[in-house]
Amino acid sequence: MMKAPPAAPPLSLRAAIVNGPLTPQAEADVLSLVSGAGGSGLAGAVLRFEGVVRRNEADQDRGGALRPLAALNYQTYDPMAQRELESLARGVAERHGLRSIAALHSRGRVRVGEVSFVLIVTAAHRAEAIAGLTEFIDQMKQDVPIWKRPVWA
Amino acid sequence: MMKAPPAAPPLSLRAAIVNGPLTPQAEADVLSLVSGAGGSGLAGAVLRFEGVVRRNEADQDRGGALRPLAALNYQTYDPMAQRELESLARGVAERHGLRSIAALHSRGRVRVGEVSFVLIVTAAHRAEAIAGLTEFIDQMKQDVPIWKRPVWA
Amino acid sequence: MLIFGAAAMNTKADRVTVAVGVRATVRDVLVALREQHPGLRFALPNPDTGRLAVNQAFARGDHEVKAGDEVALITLLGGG
Amino acid sequence: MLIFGAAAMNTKADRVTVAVGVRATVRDVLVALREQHPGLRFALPNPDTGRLAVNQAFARGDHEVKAGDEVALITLLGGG
Repeated sequence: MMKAPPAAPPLSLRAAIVNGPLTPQAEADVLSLVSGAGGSGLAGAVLRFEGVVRRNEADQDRGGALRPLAALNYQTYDPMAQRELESLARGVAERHGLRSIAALHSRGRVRVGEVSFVLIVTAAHRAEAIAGLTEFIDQMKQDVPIWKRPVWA
Repeated sequence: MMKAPPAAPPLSLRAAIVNGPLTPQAEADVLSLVSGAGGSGLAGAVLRFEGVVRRNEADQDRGGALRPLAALNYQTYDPMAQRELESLARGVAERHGLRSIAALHSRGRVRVGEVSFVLIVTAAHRAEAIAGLTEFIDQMKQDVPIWKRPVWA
Repeated sequence: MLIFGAAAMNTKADRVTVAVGVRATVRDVLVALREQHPGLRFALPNPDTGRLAVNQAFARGDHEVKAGDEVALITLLGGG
Repeated sequence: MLIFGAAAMNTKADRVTVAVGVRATVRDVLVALREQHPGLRFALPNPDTGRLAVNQAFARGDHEVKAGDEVALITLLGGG
């Protein structure tokens, strides 16, 4: 008789595009995943990246010179953007053996100092978490149809 | 007359060793730094690493076989551990041009699934944040006098 | 065809019309787009490196576009 | 000398006494520790790679230890 393989650990994937800046409340509405993943003792590493709208942005119409910003207006191609986020999360989780990925991205206006992107990955060890997070962000900027339009100050 | 250099951005460094597991409350008591750093729009990247006690640990007395754990008991050499954390934070922040580093580590018993280590770095861009976070953790495991003693389940 | 980001801002429109023959491929559409909409060339320096989504999925250069397909120009992205 | 971690657990003590001559260096102390406390050799396979903190700071091998100094054996660490 063959031995049954060990029960596959549950892989948790969440991806969402939400209107406006990402607040702790908006995040909590979408996720309950981090505390769960940590609390079980299966994930030894929880890594969270937050992208914040910076106060200056290169202005392509002025040769790329930095210019003060009031906000960014994120335009998303729906529902493709959501689907690409999900498929990216699945691919990165599999390639790096992660336990979970949650990705949230803003749609619409996000002011300077506000959060437009949150990525949380959990893994057994930090090396996988760091590699997975890095690949997710690099790949998102290639493949997830989201554009930013500057709102100058 | 020489031009005055641009005002140096305030570099925020925090390092603390606290008794028991790191809870959101314990963290909030020590830090108010992340929201501050984000809100200004100077830091575009906020990266947060959380180390969680895993449910299994290699038992050196049994040839390194994995063994179920109840908790880890962190022993710190005080006050050297605190000083080494601070000096590491300063060095990493300077080498990577970070805007802030906050590091919290537990002392004493932390049960499986609880958090024993939190590191938060902020930087203008994600590359510096990721590189700084990685170097901090690698170096901490070399140079900060903290030991863990397993409490087996 | 749907356009986004800087392409849409510069054109002051969120879609443009591109005339192509029957059995046109994604690559044919990109060449025609560049010819028929010079104002979009800044976003599409070379048709070979341009990307289209057809029916909300990235499509290869040899993919054949059919009547009624939703076609979108995926210029340089800015997420994160 | 202060000891920590697995060294302290195995020895069932948080300090050990090491006898050294006057003007002993950090390296002399590590050699003497290995000879006088065989139970600690597992934590100190080679005196050349062992580290001591003297008065709460890492000290180099040629650092001279004085009477009254707080000396600690910094074995393999486990933070994080």
